[in-house]
Amino acid sequence: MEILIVQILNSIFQAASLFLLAAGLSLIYGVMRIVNLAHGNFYAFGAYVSAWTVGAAVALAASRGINLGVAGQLVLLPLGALAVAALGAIVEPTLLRPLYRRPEEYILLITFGLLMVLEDVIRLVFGGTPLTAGSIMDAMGSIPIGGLLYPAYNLVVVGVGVVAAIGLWLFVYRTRFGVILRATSQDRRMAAALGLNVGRVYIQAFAIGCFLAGLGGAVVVPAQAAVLGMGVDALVQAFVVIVIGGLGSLEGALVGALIVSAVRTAGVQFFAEIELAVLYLIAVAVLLWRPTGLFGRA
Amino acid sequence: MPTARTGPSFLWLLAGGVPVVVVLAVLPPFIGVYQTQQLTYGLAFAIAALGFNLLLGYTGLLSFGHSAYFGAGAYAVAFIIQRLHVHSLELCILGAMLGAMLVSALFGYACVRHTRIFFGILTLALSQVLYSLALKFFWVTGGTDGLRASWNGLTLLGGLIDFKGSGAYRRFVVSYYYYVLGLFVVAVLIMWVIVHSPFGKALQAIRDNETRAGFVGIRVRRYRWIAFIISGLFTGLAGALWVPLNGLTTPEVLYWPFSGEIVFMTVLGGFRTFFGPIIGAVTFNYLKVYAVASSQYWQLVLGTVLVVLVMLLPAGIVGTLGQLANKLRPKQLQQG
Amino acid sequence: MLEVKAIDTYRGSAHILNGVSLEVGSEEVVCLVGRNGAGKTTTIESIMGFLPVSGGDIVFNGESIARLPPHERARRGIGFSPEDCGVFPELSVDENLMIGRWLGEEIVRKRGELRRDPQDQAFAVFPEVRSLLARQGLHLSGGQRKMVAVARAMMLSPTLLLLDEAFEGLAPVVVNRFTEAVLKIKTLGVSILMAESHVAAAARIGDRLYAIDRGEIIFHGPPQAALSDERVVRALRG
Amino acid sequence: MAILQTIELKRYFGDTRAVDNVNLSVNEGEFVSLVGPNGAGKTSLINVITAHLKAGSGKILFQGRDITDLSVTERVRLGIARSFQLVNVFDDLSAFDNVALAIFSREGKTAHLSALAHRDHAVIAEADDILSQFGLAAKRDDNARDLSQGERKLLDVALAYALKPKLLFLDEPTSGVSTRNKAAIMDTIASVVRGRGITAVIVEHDMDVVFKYSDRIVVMAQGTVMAQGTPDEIRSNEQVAMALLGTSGPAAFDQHSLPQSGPQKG
Repeated sequence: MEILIVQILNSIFQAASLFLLAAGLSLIYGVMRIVNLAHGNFYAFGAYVSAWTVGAAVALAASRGINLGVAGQLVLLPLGALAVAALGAIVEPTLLRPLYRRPEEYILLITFGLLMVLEDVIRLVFGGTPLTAGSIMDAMGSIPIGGLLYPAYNLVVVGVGVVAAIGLWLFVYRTRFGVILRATSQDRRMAAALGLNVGRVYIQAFAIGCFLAGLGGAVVVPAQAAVLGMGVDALVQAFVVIVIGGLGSLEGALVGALIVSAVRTAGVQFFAEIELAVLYLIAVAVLLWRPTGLFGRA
Repeated sequence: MPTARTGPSFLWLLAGGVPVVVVLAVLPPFIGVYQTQQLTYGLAFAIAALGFNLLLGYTGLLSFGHSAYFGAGAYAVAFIIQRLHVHSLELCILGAMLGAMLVSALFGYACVRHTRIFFGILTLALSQVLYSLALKFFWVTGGTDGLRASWNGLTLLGGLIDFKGSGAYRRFVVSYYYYVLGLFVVAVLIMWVIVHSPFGKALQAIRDNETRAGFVGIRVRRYRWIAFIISGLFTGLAGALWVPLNGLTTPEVLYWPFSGEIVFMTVLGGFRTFFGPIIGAVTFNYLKVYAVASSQYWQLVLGTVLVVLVMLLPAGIVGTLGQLANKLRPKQLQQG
Repeated sequence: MLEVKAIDTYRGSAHILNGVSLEVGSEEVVCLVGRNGAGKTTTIESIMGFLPVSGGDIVFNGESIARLPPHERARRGIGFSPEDCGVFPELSVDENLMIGRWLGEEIVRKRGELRRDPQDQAFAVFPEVRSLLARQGLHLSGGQRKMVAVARAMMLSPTLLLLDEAFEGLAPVVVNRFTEAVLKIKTLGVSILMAESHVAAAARIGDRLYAIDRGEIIFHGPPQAALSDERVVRALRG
Repeated sequence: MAILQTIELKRYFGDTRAVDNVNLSVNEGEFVSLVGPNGAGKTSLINVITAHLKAGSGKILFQGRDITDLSVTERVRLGIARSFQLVNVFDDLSAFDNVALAIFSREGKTAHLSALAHRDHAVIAEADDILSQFGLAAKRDDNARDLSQGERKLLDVALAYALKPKLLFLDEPTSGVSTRNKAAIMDTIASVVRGRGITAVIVEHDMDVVFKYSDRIVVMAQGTVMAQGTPDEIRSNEQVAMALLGTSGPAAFDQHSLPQSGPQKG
């Protein structure tokens, strides 16, 4: 029983990060019809920046005899997400905007180029060794679940995931900016005719999508080290999520992330050999059955 | 009936192609083993890009999963050599083509129901099924270590050429170069005929206007599927030829960024031209080799080149040269 | 208030508008009539800024707007209801109107007309829309969609309204309702430029009329004169 | 004998009844015009008959055979071809390749991978012949995208014609074409189509054209067939005049007299 609870918690823990990643990808696609191949590397970049910031701050504080404490470290964690959002706000107007009038292959290629560049920029800046913000994990300790000990930080991530899902939903469906985002995604010409600066909406949407990717990376990094290549892996998983859930749908990203994480958690247990293959096959089955995913619209 | 231009004539292809092939044929003694090897890689990738471009350039489908067919070819060859102890490369290639055809027929059947971005994502997801299987079924595929496929047990042309004794490696590189060059020429000719056949025209029609293609009676989905399989076969052949040269195959060639590289080659050369992907593949191979050799941050270099190219040369190398030639031509007429 | 001066517009490589000139005065209803494909929608879209004009100029309230992006033109008080209505399908009618109202309130504030509420104006034109607020754009009928589109454009508190095929596909009863609405909008001090393929409907409602054929203005004058102009009648019929 | 019959054919879009209970019959060898105000459902009807749109309900019989569930290509193979109101050709192919493709497809040669398209002299000759019949010989090697609007319309029709259909639908073959060229284009189309004895259904707004070429005229309004008959019968039908021109009296069709009374849009 306890094992089951732990497994469920683990699966939700994974789903939280995956949801953030996929929601960002989906939001960008939904509003701008761009599939950002560099999205996974934005996620990795967020993870690295957060891990580095926390590590540096803890070291700096320690050298002055200060203990940052859990709260102090947690506050620093989202810095990675902010850095990625800033990066996104630079990338959209400079690299992507000039290509909107060209066939969509070109944007896909630009983001592929960006993926390669980011992969090495991360290596150049942070070096080849894994980075982690494990100090947070250690500082928070574990809580008992029945007879088992469960890391308290994982529960924080689960909490962040729930808050992010609800918050994002409220943001998109209940705020003025959400209305603007949805309107622009449905008919950008008409949005412009109603006085909305579509160019600015695009920057904002792209930056928010990047922020979500960065946040997805940031929340993981106290539990799992940031390593080279994590972005490329993450992207394919995010693809599976949105293929299952539906491109451009927030609900789809949530349900997709839960399904993918559940399958992976179960996979490790029961069919470790072919866990990934099963996941892809599920995605393919969904696409054949519902070409636009569970929640997608053509 | 006056026969005006209805397509590039075969003679024209020969006139342009024969000198290039002759130059390629006399090169090895002048450029040494290492460069011969690089050129062989370039030619193998060119076959892959040629196949890929049947989908992108001629059918209008951007696959992000061609690593699967390259990998299928590569793994099939390595498997046949290592596990079935077959030494004839022809048999290996036959097996590889069969493997690539199976995989592309299966994947293609699912993928051609979609177009545009969904097609791209689906091809990517499917290629990753293969990747994860290759990682996990290590007793077949060697897992992360991959499969070795050593050149020295191989025989070419049904046993006529083998590599034993002294200087064998050098002999292998040179004869393998000619072997690949020969297959490359055959592949180019076959692809040239395909894209200039009525079938090729039908593909271009589907690319241009899917709806109307249906209304002139073309079975759009079936034709896309056939194109997909042909494309997979070419790319699989490339994978098969690549393995003996590389000595082993690892899951890297099944991982999706390698699909990205195939896309890169094609766009670099120009996907709206027949020869673009060939030039692109050879160029890309050199770019990558030198980027890797000159900097540990080769992805940074390559990525930047890609971004700049897409921004500045959307038509690719060959496409841009063609545009330049077109721009110059009327001027010359005016001057003359 | 609006002067279109000899504009040329291309769609891709196709030259659609060839030196089109027209004027809309304040509180005037001007109709642009022509057959399908004559260039009516292209003219409206050029004025709204969706298509770049390659020659000529567009002047609105004394300012050249030909190089401004569409949202800047909207901000200067040009409302737009496109042929397909452009109602956001997955937004509620309320949200559809909201987007217009935000800008409308801004415009009204800027003009210092504090007493004027754009929402009241929109509902004055189409009170029916009030009962549709909770519905999704997707679930509106054709006529309702047209109403929402016009009401939304009125939310901007515009001084000029561009209506593309406002009567297209409407049942005869609803056509009368729309005729009333257009006249009502005029009494609110809003000028209207409407593209219309039905010359007789246009003649009933317009103060002045332009006829367009193959991207050129072939007639300009009072509507009744258009009905007796052979070129116009021929162009409209075939 | 009827080559085409629709039985209670329906297609709605939400509240809009685009095609509403249409029973249409077209006889072999006939030249039928489909007329009606914008939004009357003419194009929708053609779309349903050619499988561009799915039928909501009802049946379509072609040469007595039920084709309601057949796909676009299957109907094309049976001999139903069409042109489009908005030009729908292969923009990046030459005019010649456009027409040649239709011929290759008709002959089942698009399945050939190993033959060179530009070596098939029979197809080349036929494609060139069709191009010159449609007055496009001079534009043979130009990409379709670079042709003028009128030439593109002609190419669109030529594509359908090259399929040697038994039944040809032409959706506003002269819309968007300048008045000056309109008559010439219609003459070209009519002479080519009639010359082959192809059954044709044409959507056209220009009543001069309609009266001149049609054997029979079918008038649609609000998704239904409201009248049909010979040009003379239609010319004298008051109800039709109201629907088409918003005015009454047979004089409405006389190009020199003009509508005077108030309109009824519908």
